[in-house]
Amino acid sequence: MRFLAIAVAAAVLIALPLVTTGYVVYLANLLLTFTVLCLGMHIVIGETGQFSLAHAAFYGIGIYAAGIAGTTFGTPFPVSILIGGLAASAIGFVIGMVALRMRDIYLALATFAFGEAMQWVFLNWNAVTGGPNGLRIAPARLFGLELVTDKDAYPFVVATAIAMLVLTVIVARARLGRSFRAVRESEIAAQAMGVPVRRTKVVAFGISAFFAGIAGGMFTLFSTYIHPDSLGFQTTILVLTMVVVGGLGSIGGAVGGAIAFGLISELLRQAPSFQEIAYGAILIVFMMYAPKGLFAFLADRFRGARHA
Amino acid sequence: MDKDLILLFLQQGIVSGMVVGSVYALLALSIVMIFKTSEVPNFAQGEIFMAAGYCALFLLVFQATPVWLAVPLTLVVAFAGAALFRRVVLTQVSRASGSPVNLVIATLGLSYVLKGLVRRTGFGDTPRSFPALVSTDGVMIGQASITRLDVAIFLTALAVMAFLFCLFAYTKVGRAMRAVGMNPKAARLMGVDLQRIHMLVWGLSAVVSAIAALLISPKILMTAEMGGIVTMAFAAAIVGGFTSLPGAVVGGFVIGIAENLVGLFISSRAIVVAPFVAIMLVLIVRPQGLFGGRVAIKKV
Amino acid sequence: MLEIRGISASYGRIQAIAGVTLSVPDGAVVALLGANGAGKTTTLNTISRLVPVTAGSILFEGRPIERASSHAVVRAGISQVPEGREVFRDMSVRENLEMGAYGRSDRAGIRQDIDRAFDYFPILKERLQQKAGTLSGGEQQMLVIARALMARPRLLLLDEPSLGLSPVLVEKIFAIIRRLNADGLGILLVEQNASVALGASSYAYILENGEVAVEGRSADLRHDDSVRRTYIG
Amino acid sequence: QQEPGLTPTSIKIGMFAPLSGANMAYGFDVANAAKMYYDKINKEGGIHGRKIEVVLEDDRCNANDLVAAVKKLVEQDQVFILNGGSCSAAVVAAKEYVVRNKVPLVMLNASGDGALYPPTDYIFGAFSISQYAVGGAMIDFAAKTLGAKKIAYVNHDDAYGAWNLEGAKADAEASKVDLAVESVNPTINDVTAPFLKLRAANPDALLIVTYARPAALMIKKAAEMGFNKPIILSVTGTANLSQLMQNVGGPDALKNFYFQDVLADLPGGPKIKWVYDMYKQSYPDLAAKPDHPQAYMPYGIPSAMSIVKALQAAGPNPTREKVLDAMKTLNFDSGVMAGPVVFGPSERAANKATIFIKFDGTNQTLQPGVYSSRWKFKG
Amino acid sequence: MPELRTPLLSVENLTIAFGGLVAVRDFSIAVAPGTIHALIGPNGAGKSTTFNCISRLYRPNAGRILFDGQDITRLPSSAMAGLGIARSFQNLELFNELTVYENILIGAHCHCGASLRDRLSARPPHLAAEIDRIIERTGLGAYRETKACNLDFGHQKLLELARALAIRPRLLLLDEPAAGLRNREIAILDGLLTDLARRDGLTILLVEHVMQLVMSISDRVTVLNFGTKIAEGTPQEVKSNPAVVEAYLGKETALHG
Ligand SMILES: Nc1ncnc2c1ncn2[C@@H]1O[C@H](COP(=O)(O)OP(=O)(O)OP(=O)(O)O)[C@@H](O)[C@H]1O
Ligand SMILES: Nc1ncnc2c1ncn2[C@@H]1O[C@H](COP(=O)(O)OP(=O)(O)OP(=O)(O)O)[C@@H](O)[C@H]1O
Ligand SMILES: [Mg+2]
Ligand SMILES: [Mg+2]
Repeated sequence: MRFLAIAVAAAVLIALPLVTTGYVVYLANLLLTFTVLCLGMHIVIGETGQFSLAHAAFYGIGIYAAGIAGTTFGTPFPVSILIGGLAASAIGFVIGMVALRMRDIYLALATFAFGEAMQWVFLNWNAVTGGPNGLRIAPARLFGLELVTDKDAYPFVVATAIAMLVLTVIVARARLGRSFRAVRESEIAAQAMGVPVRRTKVVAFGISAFFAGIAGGMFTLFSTYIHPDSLGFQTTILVLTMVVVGGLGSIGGAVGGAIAFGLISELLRQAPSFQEIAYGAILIVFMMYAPKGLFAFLADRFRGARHA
Repeated sequence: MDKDLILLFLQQGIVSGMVVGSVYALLALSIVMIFKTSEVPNFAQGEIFMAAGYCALFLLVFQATPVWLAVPLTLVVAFAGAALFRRVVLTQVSRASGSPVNLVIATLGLSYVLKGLVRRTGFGDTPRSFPALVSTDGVMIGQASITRLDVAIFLTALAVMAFLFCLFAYTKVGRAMRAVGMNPKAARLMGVDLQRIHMLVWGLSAVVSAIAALLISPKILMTAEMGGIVTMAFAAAIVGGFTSLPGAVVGGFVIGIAENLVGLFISSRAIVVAPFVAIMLVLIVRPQGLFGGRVAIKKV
Repeated sequence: MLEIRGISASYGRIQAIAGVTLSVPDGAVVALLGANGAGKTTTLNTISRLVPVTAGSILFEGRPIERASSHAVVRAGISQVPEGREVFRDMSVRENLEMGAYGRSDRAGIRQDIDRAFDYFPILKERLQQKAGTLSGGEQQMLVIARALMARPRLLLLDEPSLGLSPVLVEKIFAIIRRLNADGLGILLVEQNASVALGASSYAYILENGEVAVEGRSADLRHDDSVRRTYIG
Repeated sequence: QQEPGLTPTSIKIGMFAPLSGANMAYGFDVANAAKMYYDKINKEGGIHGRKIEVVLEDDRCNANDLVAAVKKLVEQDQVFILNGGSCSAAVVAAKEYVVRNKVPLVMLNASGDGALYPPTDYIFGAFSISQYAVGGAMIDFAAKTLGAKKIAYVNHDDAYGAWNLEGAKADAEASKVDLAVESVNPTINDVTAPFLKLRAANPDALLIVTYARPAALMIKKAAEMGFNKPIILSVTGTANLSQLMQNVGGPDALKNFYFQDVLADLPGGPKIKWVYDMYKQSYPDLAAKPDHPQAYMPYGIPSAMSIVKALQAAGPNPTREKVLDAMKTLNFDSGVMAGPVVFGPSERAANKATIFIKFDGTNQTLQPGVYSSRWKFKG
Repeated sequence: MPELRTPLLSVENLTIAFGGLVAVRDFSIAVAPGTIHALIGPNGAGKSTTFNCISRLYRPNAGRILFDGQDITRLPSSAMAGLGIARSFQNLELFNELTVYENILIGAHCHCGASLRDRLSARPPHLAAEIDRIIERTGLGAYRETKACNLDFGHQKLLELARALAIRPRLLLLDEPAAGLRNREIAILDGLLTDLARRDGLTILLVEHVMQLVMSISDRVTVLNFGTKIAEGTPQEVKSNPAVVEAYLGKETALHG
């Protein structure tokens, strides 16, 4: 069953650029980028039970860092992506250390405030980010190779996304992942089991920022322009929605949510006049009738069908 | 900058800040109410506020309904709509999962639906206001000039806060509202009708938001996007500790004043970021907010 | 006063109780015993309507309540002392007690009953303004019992009331139970300590894997060796 | 090699605009206007026998969605030419892509200066007006006609604001006037601070270059605080004048008030009546709704006209290159806008002309003259 | 003679107050290695509070806590497991959404091995045998893959104990482990705790109200009332101490329990 799913996914990923247009590949690139954002969100919310509403900010830091590295200093793109991830996680660690003195709702709101403040910084730090004029991003380079089209970028986007997925699985299965979940379930008990709660939370926060930064780096592989408008709270909420709709707390949910929701959102562009209503209604209906997420819902149906 | 100017700026900045802060405060009160009883930050509060405003606009301006009828009608609609949403949608959501995040996402869904509906009416494109319910003649406070409407907004925020405070602290229903938030299972065992309490809370909170909308459409103008102001209300609630009603009001003032003082003494560009910097400062100094009780270590 | 006929309840796919039938006669103390996980708590929760029943019926004083809402059940006169010390953590002891009287509006009576609670558990009076969440385990247990009595129920469902109480207090709790029963209160008692429970009750049911395995007069069960060996241990 | 989107009987135009969400007001009816103009051309027989086929996409005014829409139109729908973009920051995101793929992009009503300067061979825009010209013309008018020496200027803190301020600064320098600038966020709720600061500079005129909502808040605040110098509102904030009057609390606030416009006539004036009539005829259902047509609707016409003109000029066997060449030499009066559409070898912004109108709450009085900016792009 | 050996845990002059309420006052206790030491007392006497001080959840106002000669009064709570101090919670603090197995695995957090493979593995092989043994000893075998929140109360209490054992503690602090258990399970617990102390050499500090357990397994009993020590000695000594009977045991329990 799982093997089948992986095989199908692999076949789709390989076939995609061969049978479709650059438009579809662009969507795929974007969705894979959001998948990595969702994985980062999953680590902090799904695994550790902490809220981070600054995801778009870390994503932005990743984009600007990777974009500037590649465009101004001509670093090869694997390095740029890594710079994006490291820059975001460095700031994530610092913010985490300050913010994690707070609990639940306060933490959520403090990160929210940080996200908003960061967007303002993107908009006003003209010298670095280009401010309201946005930042042009040169095509990604690696030695002689230059990624110009979406199809050029696609293999690398896919590879990065898969690497991050594998990394998520490893982290979740490992001792670190267990300590994340312990913190999520009971901080007091986790402490008594020898889990340093605060440090664990900071690490989760930093890793999640790292993922967001890497996603930012991925974005620079196939995009030529970034504007602070795309880095606001809306984006964080979109990622959160994807994670919840896919199924909070499971890696499959995070991936599936990103893809399903990205597609829904793209399809809704075809029905502009009812778009917002439809979007809202989908969220509501999902929460009412498939609260464990799309994938749990489908799996249940599937199982039910087999039993019947 | 000379001294007189600084003095004038300070006075006007603080007084105007308190007025806009009152608006934030009213919305923050709506948010805090719901949060106290269900641990759900209601992401649709801004849109409930917006939709209530459009409801009043429609009645007052386009149907020419007299004020004495339009105002209560709006409040009733707001109450009923919110209570119904709580009853029909959120009941099912919490029955299905119980995770607060799911409830939050459902409120997010509501916010999109309301925005979409208002836009469908076609009234949402132009910023609008309806005639002020209170006269807008000027009043001087020191060197600061504001309007009677501003004073009314300020007093309303205080009155609503006092009302809610008494409700929560001193009445049986209010106690039940808190109990439901703390331990729903035990509350049911006490004979509390969870549904009714939740509907009541949502209804009341929508009414508070509707009052805010009625008062301030001349102040900030109505657009389909006006719900975005809820960000400031969240900021106010956070600064105030998120579960404290007086905190919400003081938080509103702090944010309003911070916006103005930052705008006056630092830069107009920084106005938007002022509330968030204020949040971060407050939370760094006092992680539980100004009025939040001490973050007690859980007793085991 | 309480008649349960063949009720079943499940959590998702797990069936917790299946076809439990039991009754509490007017003003009687009935014990419900059984191993850990036998379904005792679930049975009480179906009566309080916290867990939906999938089959069977529950009659309280002749009226069916298996479809009623939990608050209606409380109004009808059934209070539960839940396991796990479900206090309102951030409310003071006084407020917790007042919540117990939620369905009542006779101020004088409530005040009287609060005094009675202090009579039973003097320590609560000393802790009046303390937040319930910071009480000691036993203090919380006392509070939960006192709170349930604030509703002036006619039937009291007790889920392991002696849990975590000092031996003196256990004695006292059972003395209180006897006193309340003498005043006409019906009691359905879930209790791990079988000999104590059988001593305090007139009739008893023993649950096993969600079904009633044995029932009988408490005095008989107490002296039945096979029952002792198999179920009470 | 076959040009995409072209058959003997049809020519495919890819349009994109915000058709949903918060920014719908900036593009929905603008796209409708362009569409109805294409319909008119089709009814008249099309272009060299080809009927125009429109594919319309929602770009949500958001960079990611806009790029998706553009890529879909170009790669999936294989359109011949792109006609879209109502939001400046978002449309700039498509710049590299269309240039690299050599697809002509004719914007709808986005000023889009960020994609027009430095000029490329493929992108044309500012059919409503270039933001540089908006800011410059405001200063020009205030200095020349009102004789202002010290000018208070409020703009947005976004790309729009940055561009119009640059134009304003160029003209301020040329006219030797002092500028006191406050940049505010479009979502501002309380304009007390920027207003007090501007008033403290003791200006001869207050120029407001913002959207309608902040503009109304500013005018209202000025009235409340007894400010009696002239107030001039840029075209960005003039969407609905009667509503503006109500929003500022009545005509008292408009005692000394002017607004900028880029249409050829007063709103509702005879010169542009045909556009509104055509709209009513084409979209009777929409026209019956409140607030429709949306204020910027007419801006869609000149952009469609330009495409039609360029296609006609490119002859019966058009290629993208031929059309682009024709675009570069366009010079015609649309009859809709205050100034003609003029492109040139290094000029990609269609309109730079504005008019000013005095408004007291009921009467509109056209001020003589057409104003523009002295700002020049320095490569 | 346990008293002669240096204590594994000694609490010296511990005092902690909440607002005006002094929950524990000038309390000292020494727990000899390898013994089961019970701490009993009326409800609200300060037993759990003492535990919370030892496991560093509360910061005492005065006094010292020594573990194996080392002063741990200022160490962070999460360092306790590493030292070998494990505890259970009277009101349950389980990892509710995780399975029984995972709960226990997190108990073994400090023993996840140094090799990368052990650290990355979802079910570290080097722990498998140990965890199996713990599950078997605590009678949770049928519930390995059950989520903790879906267990009944009694089994949740056992899981608390199992998880604490996975820490491989030298000192086990048990807060009411028998609450909610039936006689039969109490008998099993009795055997298990004795076994742990006698065979595995664990030191156990036990807070419990089930006298039948306390009296049967404890080497020593300390009685706390209103935050101060009122008696200490062997179970027999304590049981016949009139002050203890008065404050805590009650006449009936003293006679039969
Ligand atoms: N929320 C739940 N979800 C799933 N299963 C549950 C849930 N609560 C209880 N169960 C299961 O239902 C069965 C009956 O549980 P119940 O709590 O009624 O037992 P009990 O007799 O009260 O036991 P104890 O004496 O230990 O409290 C048990 O097997 C338990 O695992
Ligand atoms: N965080 C706190 N704030 C205020 N009072 C507290 C706090 N923690 C404990 N107390 C008080 O300190 C006293 C001792 O509590 P503790 O929990 O230690 O009792 P205990 O001996 O464990 O009793 P039990 O056997 O009932 O669990 C109690 O009266 C309790 O109300
Ligand atoms: Mg039970
Ligand atoms: Mg205790």
